[in-house]
Amino acid sequence: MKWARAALPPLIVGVLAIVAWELTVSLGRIAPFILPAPSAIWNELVEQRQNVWEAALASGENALIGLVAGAALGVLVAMAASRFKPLTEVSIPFAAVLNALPIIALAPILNNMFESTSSIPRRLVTAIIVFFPVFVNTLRGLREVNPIHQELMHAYAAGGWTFARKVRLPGALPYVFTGLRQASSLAVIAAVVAEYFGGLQTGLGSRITSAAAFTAYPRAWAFVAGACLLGLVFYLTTLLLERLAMPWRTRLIA
Amino acid sequence: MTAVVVSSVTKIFNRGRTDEVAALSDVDLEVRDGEFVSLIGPSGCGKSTLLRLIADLIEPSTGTVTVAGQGAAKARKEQAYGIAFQQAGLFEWRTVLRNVELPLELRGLSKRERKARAEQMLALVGLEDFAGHYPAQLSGGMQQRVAIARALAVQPPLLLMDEPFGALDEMTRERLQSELLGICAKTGTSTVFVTHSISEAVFLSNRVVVMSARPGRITASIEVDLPSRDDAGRQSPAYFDKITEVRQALRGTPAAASSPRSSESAAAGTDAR
Amino acid sequence: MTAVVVSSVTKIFNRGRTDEVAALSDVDLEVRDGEFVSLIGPSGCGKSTLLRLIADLIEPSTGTVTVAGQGAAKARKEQAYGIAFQQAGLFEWRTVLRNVELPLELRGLSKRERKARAEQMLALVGLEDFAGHYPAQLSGGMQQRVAIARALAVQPPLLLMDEPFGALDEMTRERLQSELLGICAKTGTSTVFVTHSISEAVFLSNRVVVMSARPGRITASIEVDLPSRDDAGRQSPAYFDKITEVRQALRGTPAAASSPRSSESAAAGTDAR
Amino acid sequence: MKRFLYVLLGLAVAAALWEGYKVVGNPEGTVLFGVRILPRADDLSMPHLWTVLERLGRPELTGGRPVWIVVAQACLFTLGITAAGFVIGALVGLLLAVAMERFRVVERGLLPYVILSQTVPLVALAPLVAGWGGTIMPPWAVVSVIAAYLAFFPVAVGMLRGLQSPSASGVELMRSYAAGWWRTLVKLRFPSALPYLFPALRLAGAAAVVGAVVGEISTGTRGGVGRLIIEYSREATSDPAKVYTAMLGAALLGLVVAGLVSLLELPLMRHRRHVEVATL
Amino acid sequence: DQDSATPAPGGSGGALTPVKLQLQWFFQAQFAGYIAAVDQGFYKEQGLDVQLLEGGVDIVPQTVLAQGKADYAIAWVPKALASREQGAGITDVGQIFGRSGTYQVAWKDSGITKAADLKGKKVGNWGFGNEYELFAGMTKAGLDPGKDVTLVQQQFDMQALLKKEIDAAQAMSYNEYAQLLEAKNPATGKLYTPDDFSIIDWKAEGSSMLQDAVWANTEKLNDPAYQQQTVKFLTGTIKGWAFCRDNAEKCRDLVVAKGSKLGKSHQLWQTNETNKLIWPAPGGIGVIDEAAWKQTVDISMTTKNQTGDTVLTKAPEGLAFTNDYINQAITAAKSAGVDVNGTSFQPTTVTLTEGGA
Ligand SMILES: Nc1ncnc2c1ncn2[C@@H]1O[C@H](COP(=O)(O)OP(=O)(O)OP(=O)(O)O)[C@@H](O)[C@H]1O
Ligand SMILES: Nc1ncnc2c1ncn2[C@@H]1O[C@H](COP(=O)(O)OP(=O)(O)OP(=O)(O)O)[C@@H](O)[C@H]1O
Ligand SMILES: Cc1ncc(C[n+]2csc(CCO)c2C)c(N)n1
Ligand SMILES: [Mg+2]
Ligand SMILES: [Mg+2]
Repeated sequence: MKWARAALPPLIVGVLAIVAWELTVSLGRIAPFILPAPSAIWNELVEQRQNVWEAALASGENALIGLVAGAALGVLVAMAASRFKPLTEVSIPFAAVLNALPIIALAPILNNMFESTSSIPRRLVTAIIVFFPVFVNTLRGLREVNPIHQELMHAYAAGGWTFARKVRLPGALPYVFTGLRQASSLAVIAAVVAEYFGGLQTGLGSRITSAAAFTAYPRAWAFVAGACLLGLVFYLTTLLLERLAMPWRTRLIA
Repeated sequence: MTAVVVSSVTKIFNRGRTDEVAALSDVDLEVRDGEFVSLIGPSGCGKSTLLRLIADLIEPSTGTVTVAGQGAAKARKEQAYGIAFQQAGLFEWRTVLRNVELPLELRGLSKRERKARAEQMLALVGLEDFAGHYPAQLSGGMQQRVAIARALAVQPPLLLMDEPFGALDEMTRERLQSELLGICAKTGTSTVFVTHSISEAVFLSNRVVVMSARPGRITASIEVDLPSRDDAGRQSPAYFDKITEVRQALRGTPAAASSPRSSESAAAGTDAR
Repeated sequence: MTAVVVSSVTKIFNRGRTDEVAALSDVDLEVRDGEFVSLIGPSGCGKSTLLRLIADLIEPSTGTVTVAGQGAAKARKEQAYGIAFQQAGLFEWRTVLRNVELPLELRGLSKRERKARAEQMLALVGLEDFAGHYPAQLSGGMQQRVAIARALAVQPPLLLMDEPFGALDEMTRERLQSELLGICAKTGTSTVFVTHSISEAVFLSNRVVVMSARPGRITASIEVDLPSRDDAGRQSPAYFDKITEVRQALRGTPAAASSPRSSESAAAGTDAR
Repeated sequence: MKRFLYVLLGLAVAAALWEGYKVVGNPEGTVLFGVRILPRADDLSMPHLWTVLERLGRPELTGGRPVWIVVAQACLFTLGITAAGFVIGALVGLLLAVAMERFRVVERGLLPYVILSQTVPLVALAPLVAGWGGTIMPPWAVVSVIAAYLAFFPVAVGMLRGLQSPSASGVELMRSYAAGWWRTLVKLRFPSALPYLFPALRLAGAAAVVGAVVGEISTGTRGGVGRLIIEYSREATSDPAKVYTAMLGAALLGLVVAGLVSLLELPLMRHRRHVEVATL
Repeated sequence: DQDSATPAPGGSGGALTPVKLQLQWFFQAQFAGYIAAVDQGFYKEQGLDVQLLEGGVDIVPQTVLAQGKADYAIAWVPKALASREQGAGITDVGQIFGRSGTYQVAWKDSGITKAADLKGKKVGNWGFGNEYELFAGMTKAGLDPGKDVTLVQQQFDMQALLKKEIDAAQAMSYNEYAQLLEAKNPATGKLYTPDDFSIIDWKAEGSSMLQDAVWANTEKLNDPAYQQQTVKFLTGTIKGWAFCRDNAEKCRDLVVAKGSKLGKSHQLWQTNETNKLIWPAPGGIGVIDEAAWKQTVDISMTTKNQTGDTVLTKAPEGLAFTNDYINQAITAAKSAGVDVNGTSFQPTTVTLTEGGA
């Protein structure tokens, strides 16, 4: 009941949009080499499901590894930065600088620094992109310790490590997940777009460009749909993990 | 033995800087074993500072603080006191039971032991049925009861409370006051209790210590001896007399006398939210 | 004329859903011109709901609300009342003066007029020197005074206040109470005042309306007639008697009588923070 | 000011790490279990920083203009595209946020797709809009559209949170003044949303730069840094420092945009508390 | 520049007709003939004001043409045929490049000399539709491109091959191959030479496909005015390419002046190599050779890429190509004294300098 109420409006909008799209293409006689109809994309998706699945697995693996590595790094650096004040002062503006860079454009350089036959460069790009939101949010969480909790732990004569383990980390958890949520779909985009610039031709990105180069737009969009679904899976998985990790939270996404 | 001895204590924050504040000046205070002492005074007079000195959360600029016959630092390390604040300050990621267990955990008690003790404390504050709940599922009053149970968990000889009922509505507040009195009587705990409410101070205390601001000092110490500490007590003339006495002691402070607003506008700088 | 007439009002939230709440049941209330009426009762008894009905912020499920002889909706559109909440709710991006100007702005007064009026209101609450300050630079008590000035800016015949002093310490609170009384007397404003504090209700009001919860209804209406409303009044036996009378009226409510904790644990679901 | 020093310090540390690695690192990189876990340190992959700086001073092609002028001009061009994309994106985001705030149904129906829209890789989008250039808009505007597509998202989400941020009592206060939806928006919701808007704008600025750079590459628009990156990277074999000069330009562009957006908020955010927005 | 006042022979006099030509990529010598024809006024003579549109990663010239945003487009035949299958109404009216310039380059010492040698190797590949000659070659040699080799997305540079990350790299004779020869061999301090590499030339493997062609809008070809314009455009184009055959250095300068970031020696190399793909043109420049066309269509229909897709699912329908206009243009050019066969064409030897500068 509650689910239906939440799911209905987006569902209706989605169905309406797809119907409108289909009608525009078929009634407006728009050639498939300009904009393919949803039905054509669907047919391709069904036909290519094996390829879409395999490409999604390849891109998904890169995105996942990049996400895990970037998130782990983000949390670790945030922990270090929260312990040493000067490090915070340096790292915050520096992370902001890093975030302002068009990192995707780093891909060709990373390909040269590592090797374009491995997936390391694109995983690295993903990790760098993921790093920022996780780092910033975690650091904020770690620094925003409730002063009462601080005094309480002092009153209990708790040491630094105990304090970090029992208060700082669990207190920062909601923030970590806020960062992860943002990072999850970013990771997929980054992994797919990085395929643009080199590396193994196994993922969704190279499939999309390859199909698009042959004006096989329905096929290209079938792979795009795969990318969207992959992003959604990442996002929802993070949401689920968040639920599981924080049973005390009654509401998600404050 | 004396539960707390504060002698000639001065506390100056930010010494030598432009924003130096003399929070406490030459304060002496003794709390006898089993005694319930309230600290009352205008905002910024140093009540919390005094409490935190006793808890060894901050150190005095001059003077000494003794808790249960030993230095405040030693007392803290031995968890010789329990403490509670205006905000319950529960750990939202722990269940009610595990919140109460926390100080026991840090004392290194075994799992079984601390569970037993925590359950006992929850029973004391009447929340045994909520052990598995998370704080967010409780009302403000219930949260504050959990905080009290947590403060009592290590069965400390001394209880320090900084406006623990400040955020509650008056009716819940009165109920918790009665419960607190019952618990203190049962456990024989000495208590230092900071409050803004005259009636609360009078109802709870054996002695109300009145403070004044800038610099913070003790201006009066009023012994209270109500016929009974229950609803009847709240309606006794002795109760109303003491309320008037404390109010006058508060009004009598020079700061309040000079101008009706001066203390507040002066506070604007430090007290702003 | 009567300032407010509430007759046979019922308010049910979320009607027909699983989380239906009967917040008010068959409530009648009259506030005479110039009268100061306090609403008191346990948390969740519907005090705020009743106030918001008078303000036409929500609509009654059944029954009618009349303000200054006209429907509540019409009264709201004519800004026939001023309102203030527990949180001062000042707009932090406006100076004190411009906060007070806001309701006048929305009424379409000229710049000069509203500046003059706002300054006059600030003088009334004693904050003329802080006109150019931003809310964040003021203490809580001063912020609440600005909120009162804002509520009074359109010089409404009726003032609605929902625990305006609830977040302040008792001493600041007592000072503001006296000031509020002075202002109401000066302007002849009728007032409906929601509070949790028995002493506050008694000190301020011509009449204290006591409510009980689940469903919210009025259980008592106690006329108060203190010899004087100043420090002497606070020490008069009449004052203490009325406090006792209100306390008993509150205790006498079935919810509180049945079990010492029942109302609170029941509130956990809706009142949780 | 202090921040600026810290950034400089950070840059110095990064430079030291780069050169330090070149000294100690294996020119062929470190390979572990068949995976190159550390990058190659040879001059082809990681040119010396001074080589890059020196390359900036030399002409692009024999007899041509010095590289730094070419890069600076390209950055300026891309800055224009970014600015247009940023403005379009911010406006669209704002309008969406207002619509979503106004109608709960719109929020429920649209928000999931706003989020979903960002999972569509640019690679897929570019061919669709690439054709618009030269007909309904000048070719550079197509790149702006791509930039706007990335920029609108943080603004829409952040602004929605901001518009929804006023407390219930604030909204009730406006209702008590008989203020309608529009006046409540102007007097209450919009000012309340500013602390949410500016961090969102900063994210949008960064996104617009990425969109402009990638968009230039994909639509073959001439004149910007994106184009330079790809043209110079074709020469990475023989002139490795050259790509880095373009990268440096892109980095600078990102910083300038971030700086400009921060400047926007200076006059408006005085007397205001700062919040952090969580998009998504 | 040529005097623009020269009366246009075929032109209706007066105002020039604006014409847009969509190129496949950035300005480079691959398109020198068109650039020269604009610069030398060959199009103007024909009464045309030609505007050259640069390409990009996501610009598909034949789509731009089909959408009516350009009047003509340069595109590789298989890609354009694929777009035709998707409904793009386009026709090949002039097969400017008679030969394919795609190589697969390997190190000499790797022993890779033919497609079959690629088995089990890491093979660089551009994707973007430039991969089917490679796939056809491998398929012909009995390899499954999806399984028997590791395909690697190649970048715009040749670093991957130089660093031996991949065993064979895709290269255009006129571009990437030159990049290899512009790189310094760290061992000797000198540039690499052709002796360092071995080349698989798909022309030799029999898997080459037709490349740069001029495509026109099929529907508009019914319009006599467009027909005329097409002939004029092709005439100008022929003159342009003939000019570049005879004035390689001048063409190089024109391309460089267009703002290409590649160096002078590189562009000269590219001009020269491009000329080799056009000249000699026994049947006349731009005339579509039926055999080569058939080979292209056959490969397009049978060769599978790594996902099992072919370029075409069925034989091209309708007017996929026509020699009507190019033949008229050749006649016109011939009568203007242009050598349209270049029988005597001799490629020069271009010395590449480091970085192509
Ligand atoms: N950590 C600190 N640094 C600087 N000044 C402080 C600090 N803590 C307290 N002060 C100052 O010391 C004075 C006393 O503060 P304290 O908190 O003890 O007052 P209080 O009586 O508890 O007030 P309240 O009733 O508002 O809680 C105030 O002027 C306050 O601004
Ligand atoms: N908008 C609403 N939707 C649903 N239920 C509501 C709403 N507003 C109030 N209620 C419910 O109506 C009842 C009365 O609420 P109200 O806020 O009027 O109580 P109150 O007396 O003001 O309590 P408090 O002293 O805590 O402010 C409560 O049970 C509350 O949960
Ligand atoms: C990503 C990408 N790479 C290359 C080409 C174009 N392409 C066509 S021919 C050729 C070789 C000579 O430059 C190249 C590179 C493209 N369109 N997209
Ligand atoms: Mg305090
Ligand atoms: Mg209320």
